[in-house]
Amino acid sequence: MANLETFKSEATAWLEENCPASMRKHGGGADAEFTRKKRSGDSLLWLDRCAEKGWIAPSWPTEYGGGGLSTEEHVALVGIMKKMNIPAPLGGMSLTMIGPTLLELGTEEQKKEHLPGITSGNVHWCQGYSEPNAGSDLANLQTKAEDKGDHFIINGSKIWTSGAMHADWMFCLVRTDPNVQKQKGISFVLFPMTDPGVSLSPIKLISGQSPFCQVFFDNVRAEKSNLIGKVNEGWTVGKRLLQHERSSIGGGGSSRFGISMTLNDAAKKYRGDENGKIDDPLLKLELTRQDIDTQAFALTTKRITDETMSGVTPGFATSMLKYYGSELTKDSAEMMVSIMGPQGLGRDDDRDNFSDDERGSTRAWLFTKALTIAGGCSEVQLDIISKRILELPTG
Amino acid sequence: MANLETFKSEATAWLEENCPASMRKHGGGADAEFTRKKRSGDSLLWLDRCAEKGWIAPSWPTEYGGGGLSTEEHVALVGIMKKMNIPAPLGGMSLTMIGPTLLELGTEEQKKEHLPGITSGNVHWCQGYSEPNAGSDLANLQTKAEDKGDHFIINGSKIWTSGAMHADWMFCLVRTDPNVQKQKGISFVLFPMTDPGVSLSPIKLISGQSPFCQVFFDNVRAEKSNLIGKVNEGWTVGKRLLQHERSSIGGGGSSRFGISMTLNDAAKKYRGDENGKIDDPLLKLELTRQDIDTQAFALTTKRITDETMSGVTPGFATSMLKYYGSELTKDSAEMMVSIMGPQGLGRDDDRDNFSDDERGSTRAWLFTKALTIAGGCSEVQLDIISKRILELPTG
Amino acid sequence: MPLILNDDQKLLKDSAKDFFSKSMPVKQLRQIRDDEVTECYSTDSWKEIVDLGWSGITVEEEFGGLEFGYLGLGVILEEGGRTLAASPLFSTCVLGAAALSIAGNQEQKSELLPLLVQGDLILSLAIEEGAAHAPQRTRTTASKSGDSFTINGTKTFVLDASSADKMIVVTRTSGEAGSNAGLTLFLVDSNSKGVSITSHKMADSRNACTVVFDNVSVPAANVLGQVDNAADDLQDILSIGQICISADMLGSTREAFERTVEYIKMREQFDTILGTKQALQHRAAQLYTEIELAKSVVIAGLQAIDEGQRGDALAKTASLTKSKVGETFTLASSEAVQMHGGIGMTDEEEIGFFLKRARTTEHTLGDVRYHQNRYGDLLGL
Amino acid sequence: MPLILNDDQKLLKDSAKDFFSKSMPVKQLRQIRDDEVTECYSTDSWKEIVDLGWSGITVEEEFGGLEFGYLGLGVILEEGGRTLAASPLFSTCVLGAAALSIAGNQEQKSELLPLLVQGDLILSLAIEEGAAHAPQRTRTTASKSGDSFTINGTKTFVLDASSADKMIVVTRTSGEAGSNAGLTLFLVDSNSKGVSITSHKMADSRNACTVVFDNVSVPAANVLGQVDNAADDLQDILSIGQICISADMLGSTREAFERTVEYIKMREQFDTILGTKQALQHRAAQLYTEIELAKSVVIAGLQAIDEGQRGDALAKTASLTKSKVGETFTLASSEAVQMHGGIGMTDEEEIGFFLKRARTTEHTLGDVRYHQNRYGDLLGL
Repeated sequence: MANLETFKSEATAWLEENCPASMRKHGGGADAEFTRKKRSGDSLLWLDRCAEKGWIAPSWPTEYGGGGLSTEEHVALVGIMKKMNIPAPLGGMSLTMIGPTLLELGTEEQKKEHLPGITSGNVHWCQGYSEPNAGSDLANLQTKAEDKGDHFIINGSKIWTSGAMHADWMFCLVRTDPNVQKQKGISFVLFPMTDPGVSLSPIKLISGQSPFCQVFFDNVRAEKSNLIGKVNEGWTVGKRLLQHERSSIGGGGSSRFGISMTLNDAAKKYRGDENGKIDDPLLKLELTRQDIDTQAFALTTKRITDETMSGVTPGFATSMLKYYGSELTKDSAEMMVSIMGPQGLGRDDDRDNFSDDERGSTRAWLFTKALTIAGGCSEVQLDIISKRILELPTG
Repeated sequence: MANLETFKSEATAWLEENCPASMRKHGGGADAEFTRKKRSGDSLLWLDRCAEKGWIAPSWPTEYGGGGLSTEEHVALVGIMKKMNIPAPLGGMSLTMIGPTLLELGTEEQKKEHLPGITSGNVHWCQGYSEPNAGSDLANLQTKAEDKGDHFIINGSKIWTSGAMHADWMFCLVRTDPNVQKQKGISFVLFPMTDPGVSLSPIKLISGQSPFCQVFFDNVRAEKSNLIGKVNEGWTVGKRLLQHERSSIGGGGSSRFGISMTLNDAAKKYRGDENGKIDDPLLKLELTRQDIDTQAFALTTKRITDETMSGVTPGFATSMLKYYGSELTKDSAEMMVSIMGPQGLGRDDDRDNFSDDERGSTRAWLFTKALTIAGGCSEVQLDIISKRILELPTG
Repeated sequence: MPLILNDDQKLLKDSAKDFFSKSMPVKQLRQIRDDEVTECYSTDSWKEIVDLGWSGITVEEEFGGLEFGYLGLGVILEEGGRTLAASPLFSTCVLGAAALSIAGNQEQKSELLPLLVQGDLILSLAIEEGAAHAPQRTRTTASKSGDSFTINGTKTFVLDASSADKMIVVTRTSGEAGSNAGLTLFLVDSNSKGVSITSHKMADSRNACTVVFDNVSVPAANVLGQVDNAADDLQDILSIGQICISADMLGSTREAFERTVEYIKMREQFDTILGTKQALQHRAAQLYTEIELAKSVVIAGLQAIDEGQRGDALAKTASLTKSKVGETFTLASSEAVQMHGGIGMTDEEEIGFFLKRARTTEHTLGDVRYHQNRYGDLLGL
Repeated sequence: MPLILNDDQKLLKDSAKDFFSKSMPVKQLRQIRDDEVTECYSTDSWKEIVDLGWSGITVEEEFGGLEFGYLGLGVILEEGGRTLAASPLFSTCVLGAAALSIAGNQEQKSELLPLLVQGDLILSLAIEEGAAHAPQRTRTTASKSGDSFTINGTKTFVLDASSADKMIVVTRTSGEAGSNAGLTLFLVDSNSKGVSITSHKMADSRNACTVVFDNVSVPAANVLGQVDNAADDLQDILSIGQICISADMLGSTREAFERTVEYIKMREQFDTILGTKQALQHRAAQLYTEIELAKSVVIAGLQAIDEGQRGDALAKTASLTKSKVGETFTLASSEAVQMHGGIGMTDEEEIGFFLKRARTTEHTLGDVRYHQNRYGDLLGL
């Protein structure tokens, strides 16, 4: 363990020196999903320094621009950063979804082509999974890819594409064989969003924001060299990737909405007496229970990570984490606006009367309703738990 | 309304004079399910006086020994008795289930034969519905009745027969045609429990009590004159009777277990400070919510009764009342033992260390677990609500 | 009293259902929001409501009202809740009219109630000062100087203040924040010197304002009720308000639920109609049961007002009603969005309006926490 | 520390599973109940446990123990919980051993811990005085007279007191009921003059006693820890007890859940296997998730003890653990009975034993209410 201790003290020193002070506060990670070209100032500086150090993706191999850290070192680094209140330099599905999938299932050429774009903070990816009217029934997809020898020509549409307006590339499930059972005949392809056949239509949400698009494909070209896995076997790749997605959606937190307060802080501010003491017994109880559930869930995430590191396959445990984590985050966001009372219920564009924290909380409240719907809704996760883990029979 | 006021003052005067003081306390209705021959003292006196007045079944026609009261008068009488803390002279399924069913569907001869036994407090009925392994799937019954001209010969077994050891007669669902869809081919018959072919085996419950029996039939004789409805159409009669059962199981209360305290009283006694003030905020909240739900449910029962009296058919609302009422009673019993702490968890036979209230609460806690299982379990009621009321489709 | 509507009330309910669904559907609210209408309601629709006589439904005949009672007002509010109809009905004809009827003297009533009934007086109750509903913690002061009072303080979440002619302002004339003694109600002209009103856009597309009183001078004749002793009157006004807003919430709850049931009856996923899924069926059935309970507490609450229940008894009824309905509306609107899935997350689908409305009404005159805590106190626990 | 068992702990878990399922299955508990065994446990089985060395699993080697830590003890308790194994392990080797280790002086430890490890000393903690767990409200007094103390008072729900050689008695030597200051722990021989022990039959077929102390004279040498200042030691002893009983409860919870899942996999109704019903599936999946959380807080709690966490930090961990596990066991055992249907209501089926055990362990060292209230206080809310 001596080496790990050395690593920890070196990491602490490096972070102390390189992470700009303005990033080291709650909400400092607000830009986490933006690539280099959308950033400026300290946020850009922090991204660049991490890219150089390899710490955008600390555990990926150095040959692709990662940090080459062991799992223990990576866990230690995350712990140190959390303690120092330092945000991850980059977040989003490039790192959490397509990256790990390429590392696991991509060819050497594919890794070399795509991973450095991620680890340098230059390339942003979006996901082409859901389709209009398919809902949680992902496999029921209609976007068609026609085999043209060295490439495919794609026509159709995807919906709920997060960050499509900022994305450089898309990873996409397409139908390459319409004449077989729906889970078969699907392929997993990558193509650039700059293709002239790609067009976008933003979807306005109940939160007033439009973070998602419907994406239309009109003869879009995807090279065969960018096919992950075999033709017609993309469903397996897609499902593997979803397991990464589940653990990441399950987590989440308030910082991405730019909220600088914890629930307990907010309760003291909005509902406390002069000393911040909360004299509403019911509110105190709700905060207590939320804290207990949050701690228990954090311990569970840790336990399952530890089990995985000790060689146990997590399997469908990700469904449990996704289910509980997304419900918990949703409840937490609901509780935040409920604590703020009317101040938590302003309209998004009313900057005069509602503070950034308040508007952020309102947005988070409405946006987090999607967490239990997207990425396989809670009901689907419960179906998976009951069938795959508990092995309850199908009717 | 002048007549109703007269009725009220006369009823009050009669009750004041005729109901023995020992009956007018919480728990005074403990004998309510016993017929004359099991009673003595004030409990017998009260039964006899009511029988004479016709107030064992106040709203039944006087020709069968009832009180002949109008619905308004009956409602008023129940209200007065509640206010005066006077228990009903008789309870149980003779009055709430087979009586109303005979009044509605029996022939004149059948009414004349069976109703006076109930209104005089002499005859106790039990129900032969459930069978071993059938659970909530009532229609899946195997007890066979063979047509012998003027009578049937019955062979088979019933389970969960409440009060079979005290019963004089049974109303029973039997299979008269095994070769049709299971809901068809069922008949509804009555026969005396004194038949030599009837034998009983008590079922010991988790509460330590044995209020139910398994009942075995070995060539038991049921007269055809005691067939209610037509042969092979007993399922309709049986279902009608169940609607009466549902509203009665949904209700229930603590008094039948001989508990002399309300939840709030118990909380003050077991958990309060010197002044009975409860300084446990969580307990206070639980009591508040239970009280709110109880009030809201009582208002709902009243509203649906009022709607029925104004001509609206209650229909499947009884499923809602049964579902919610049984869950509420179960929760209330659970809360009672939880308030009493270890004193609420004595073994039933330990009379030295646990008071009657405590032992009654432990029994009620364990026994009320059956309320959401028997008479169509909660899951079946929710199925009925979703299919019959909400008209959600079947898969 | 039986917990049912009489024939006149049933007729009124049918008229209200017809009016709101035709003249004030949910899409009217969307239009008002998108058009950035200042009042956040349609003045034309408000005029129609006045013409139907509904502005005076609880007001005594001697002041030009219909004297039809709160059960009558309740069915109008419930049907309005179904279409999320935005109007000053709640601020003016529930809170304003109740304040005048309960606390006003004969002169104030004869002068103002007829104007209110005719739609010529919009009233607004200025009570809240922070995130939590807590009248006894009022800090806005009114200090006497000669024949007038000077008001200083800030009120928040003042519904419809942007279009109000007068405000009923809860102030403290004596005592400490936290005490019920020392509260006084004032009628204050909105255009008085020193009053500044900032209009907010709320998530539910309604209007609420922050109102600052900076040395606002009000004649003593504008005191509503007794100086220092408004607490009892105020409690009754608020109880009536809590029960009436519950009627409004009940309508929205029922509509959100019915739309959801209809949606899952037709939506297909994995080649199956969603509504055939037993897990959803049971959740729908449980929600149905909760709504049945909510219906009962609302009709019982309205009846209690009509039967003259007042004071702590009415406060307990009001807390029963608003806590039960509040929980149910929150649950029903959350389940509605979840069961609508992705489509429910879009602004294009109307179900999101119900979710937002659930949360603002939740904070109107006390949230579930406030009412459960108070109910427990009133139970003597 | 990773939240997993090491290889030695895994081996121990396998041995424990094997031992309890073979030697102490649920039917042993039924037999003990039906035979009206006074101690409410099998002395033969207890001897086997001692022979396996488990009585000394947390005790330091210098006192004859295995010094294997609380994570080791936890897996034994969990596996014992699966079969509802009744033994003095909790009262003696958790509470008793922790009290001696934390509060005992060198002499007391050297004398008593070896006896405890060898199975020759049964201990029992006499702490409760009413329905609610509330150590600071202790009213049992100990007054000093010369070289000894005189104890007066009544203790309730004293686990295994009927077979205890000595009791550890929580008394008040000064201060008012409600204050943490003034508490003192005593070691009292069960056969002392003035001690009367009444054995109770509890619903879970275990033993608990009411112990009356009537002018019981105890030498000053029997004070465990410091006079008047036992509060901190007591808090640590109780935290350890709360986490350990949670491990026991977790085992019972998992067993009840697994039996239920197996039952609905085979039970048929309406010509359908119950386990195919989606509403039951979702409830089972939610319960599974809660149990996963319960597993995490138990292992983290045991680890915290082993890592030397003490004081308020350990109390907060203990409240997290016991409240989460308590809620889960209550839910799991209630769902188990409901899903077993009528058969679950019969004494013949074993599932009812889990329901009863859930409620007595719920009241052992603080119910969910106590722990949620305390956790909130420790959060500084």
